[in-house]
Amino acid sequence: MERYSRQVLFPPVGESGQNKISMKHVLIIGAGALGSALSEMLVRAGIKALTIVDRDYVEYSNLQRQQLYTEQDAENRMPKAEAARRRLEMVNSDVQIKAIVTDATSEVMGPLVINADLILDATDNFETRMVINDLSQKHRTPWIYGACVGSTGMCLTILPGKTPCLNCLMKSIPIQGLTCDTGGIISPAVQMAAAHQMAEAIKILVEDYEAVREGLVFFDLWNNDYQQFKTGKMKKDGCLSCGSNPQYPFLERDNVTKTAVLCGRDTVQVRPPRHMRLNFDTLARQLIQGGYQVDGNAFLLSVQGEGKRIVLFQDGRALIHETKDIHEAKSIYHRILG
Amino acid sequence: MERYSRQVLFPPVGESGQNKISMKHVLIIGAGALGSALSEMLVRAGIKALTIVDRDYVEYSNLQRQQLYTEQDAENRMPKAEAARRRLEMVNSDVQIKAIVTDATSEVMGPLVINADLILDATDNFETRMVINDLSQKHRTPWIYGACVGSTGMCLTILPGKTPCLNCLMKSIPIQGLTCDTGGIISPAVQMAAAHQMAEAIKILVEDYEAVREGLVFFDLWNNDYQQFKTGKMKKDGCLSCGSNPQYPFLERDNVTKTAVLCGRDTVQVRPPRHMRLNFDTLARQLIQGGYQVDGNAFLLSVQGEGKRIVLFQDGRALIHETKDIHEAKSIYHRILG
Amino acid sequence: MINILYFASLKEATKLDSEQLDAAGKTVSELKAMIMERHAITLDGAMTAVNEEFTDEGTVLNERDTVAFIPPVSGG
Amino acid sequence: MINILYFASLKEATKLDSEQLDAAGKTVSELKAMIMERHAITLDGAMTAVNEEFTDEGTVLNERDTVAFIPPVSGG
Repeated sequence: MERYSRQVLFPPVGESGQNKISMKHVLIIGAGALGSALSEMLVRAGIKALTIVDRDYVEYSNLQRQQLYTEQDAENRMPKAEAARRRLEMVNSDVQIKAIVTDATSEVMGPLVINADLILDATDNFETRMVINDLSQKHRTPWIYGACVGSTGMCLTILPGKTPCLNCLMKSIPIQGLTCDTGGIISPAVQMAAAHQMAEAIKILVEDYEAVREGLVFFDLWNNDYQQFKTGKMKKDGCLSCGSNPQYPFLERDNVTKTAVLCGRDTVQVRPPRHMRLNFDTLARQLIQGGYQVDGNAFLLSVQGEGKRIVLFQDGRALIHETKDIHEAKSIYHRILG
Repeated sequence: MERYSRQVLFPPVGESGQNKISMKHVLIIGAGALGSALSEMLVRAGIKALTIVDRDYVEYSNLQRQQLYTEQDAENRMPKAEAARRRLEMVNSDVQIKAIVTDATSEVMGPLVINADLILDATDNFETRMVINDLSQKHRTPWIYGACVGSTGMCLTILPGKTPCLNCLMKSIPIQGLTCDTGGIISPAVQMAAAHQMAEAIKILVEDYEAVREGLVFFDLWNNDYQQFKTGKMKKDGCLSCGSNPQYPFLERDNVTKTAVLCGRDTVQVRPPRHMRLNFDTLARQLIQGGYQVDGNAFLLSVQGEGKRIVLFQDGRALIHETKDIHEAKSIYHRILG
Repeated sequence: MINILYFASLKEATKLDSEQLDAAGKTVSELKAMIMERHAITLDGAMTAVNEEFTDEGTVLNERDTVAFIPPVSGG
Repeated sequence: MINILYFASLKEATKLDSEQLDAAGKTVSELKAMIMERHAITLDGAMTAVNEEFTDEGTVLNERDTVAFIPPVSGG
C-alpha cells in the first residue's frame, strides 16, 4: 500500500476507499487523448482491472496530446489500445489490463459493461456516447461523459436512477460540432477534461456519491471561462433511455451508422442512423479551416485530405474513397462530422 | 509539421504560433507530479528546448501521480530529472532536453534563467518559489506558479513589469500549509493544476499576452469549487522583488535554508532563512494524519517516519537523523513543512 | 433586459462574449430565433441554460435572466 | 452582513462552506481575529479576497461584501 500512500492520505479516500478502488473494474471507450490520460490515472490509482476499447492506430498527429504513445508507436502504426496496454503494464503490473482493438459498437460494449463498475467515455462522437448512455441505463452502471476540442471541454456524470441521462439532455444526437480535426486542440484542454472525469471517477470508485458533481461543467482555458450548469430540470419520465418505460433506442440496429464496402470501387459508404440536413456552408468553412480541400455543389461536398477523398451528401450519407476498411471509414466520417 | 497539425489548427496557435513555440526554451523547476505532467505536454507541443531541474529520485509512492515514471524507475531509484529525460526522448526526439540532477538553489537556477523564455514552477515549497520569483523579476522572464494538494490547486501567471509578483501577494513565505505528505493528493488535482499552467504557457510561448489570465485560480475538485481572484490591487511599488527599487531579497545567501552535516552523528541540521514560530498543535495533528509518529514537548517535536527521525524546534530549525545527505535532508524538511 | 452569454465557437461566430437583449416574456426558442437572425448564425444543437440551469425551449424568460448558449463538445 | 467563504482545509477546520457575520465597518484583519476566536482556528498565512479580489489586511468591509479565505497551496 506504500505505493498508494499519498492517495490513502487524502481523507475522502483513506484506507477503506483504497480497498474499494483496488476491487473495481473500469471500462474505457476510446484510447485517444482522453483515453490515454484517463487510463494512465486509473492504472496509477490502483484499480483492479481496466478494459480499453479502440479501433484506431497511433499516428504522428496523435503524439501532440495522446500521452501514452511514443514516436516508435507511430512509426509501427501500433493499435492504440495495444500500445496503451504495453505502456500501462510498465506503470503498474498489478492491474489486469485488457486491450480490445475494434469498433465500439453496442454488440462489442454490451458484454463488457456487464463486468464493469464504471464506464468512462473517451470517444470522439455522440453516436457512440448515446450507445454508452443506453447500456449504462440498461445495466445500471454509472458513466462519465467527457469531451474536448480547441481549448474547451465538458464533463458530466450520469448516475442511473438519479441524474438525467445524456438523452434527456441532448434529445437527439447533435451534429456538426467542431472536432479536433476541424477546430484543433491543445493538450491542456485534454488534461482539464480528463481531470474532471477522473475526480468524478474516484468519487464513484470510493462510493462517495454525495461528492459527485451535480450538473455539467464547461471550460474554455484560452478565454478563461469556467461554468457549471445544473441539469436536474432536464430529467424526463418519458425519456426513452432512462424514463419509466425505457426502450434503449440507441441499442437498436436501425439507430447505428451503417457502412458498406462498395464492390470493386475501393470505397466505403457510410450512412448515418437518421436523415440529417447538413449545413454545407458551415461545414465547408470548418473543413477548409481544418486544412481540407473542399469542392462541391448544392447536392454534395467533395472533401480531400489525409490522402482520402470523401463525398458528403446533404442527408449525411458519405462515400469514403481509397479505402475498403469500414473501421477506417467510420473513423474518418466521425472525425469530420463529430 | 503534420505532427503538430491539431495544435496548428487551433486558431490562436496557427502556423505562426507553432513557429514561435518551436523556437522557445522552457525551464521547469521540479520533476515531481507537476513537473512530469508539464514537461510531457511541452515536449509533445514541440518546443525547441527543455531544461528540467530536480534533486530527488523516483520512489514507489510517486507512481500514483507522477506520469513519466515506471515501476522500473522506482526499482532503480532513478533520479527523476534523468528518468524524465529518457522517457521524453522517446516521445519527441526533436526537442533538446537537458536534465539537471541537483538542488534548485539560486546559484543553480540563475544561469539557467538567462537562457530560458519561460519558467514553470513545479516545486513543492514556497522558499524555492520566492527564489524563482526574484530571478524572474531580475531577468524579466515570465513564470507560472502552480501547486496542488489533496483535491485542490492553484495557478498564477507572473509577467514582470505587468502583474503583481508572488512577493507582492504573499509578502513572506507562507508556513505550515498542507503538503502531499501530510494532506495526500489525488492525480486529477495534479492534472488540473498542470492544465492551467500549460494553457498559460502556450499563451506566453505564442506571445498572445492578451489571453493571459488575470489573477489567481483556485480549484477543489472534490468539493466542486472553482474561483478566480483578481490580484491587481496587490501590486506594490515598494515591493522588494518587483517594485521601483528592487533588492531581490530571496537571492541573498542569508535568505535561504541552511544545512549542515553534524560531524560523526549521521544527522543534518536544517535552519530556515528566518525565525518562525511553529504551531506545534496544528503541525502535530497534520503529521499524525500523514502517518508519522509524533512525540514531543513544548520545545520540540520528535517525528518518526520513512525510516528517519526528525526533531523540530519551535523556531523552525530541524535535525534530520539517519542521513548525511543535505539534499535528502532538505527534501524531508520541505515535505513536512511545505 | 436579458443577459446573453456566448461560449466557445459561438463567441467567435457572434464576435461577442455577451450582450443584452430586450426579450423578457419571450420563450427560449423565440430568443434563439431572434439571435440567429441578428447574427446570421445557427444555434441548432446549442445547449441552453437559464440562470446556470439547463432548460427546455419552451421556458419563458423573465427580466434580468441570464441565458447561456454552449455548443456541445464532441472531441476526445 | 458579510458573507464569508471558506476553501480547502479551512472548510474542514470550520466545518463550514460559508457563513454570514455581522462585520460591516470592520477591517479584514479585525474580521480574521473574530473568525479565529469563533472557530479556534488559525488564518495566519491565509490569502484573503473581498468580492473576488485579493486585498490587504487594512481594507474596510462594506455591507454585503463577500470575503473568501484560501490557504496557499504548496505541493507539486
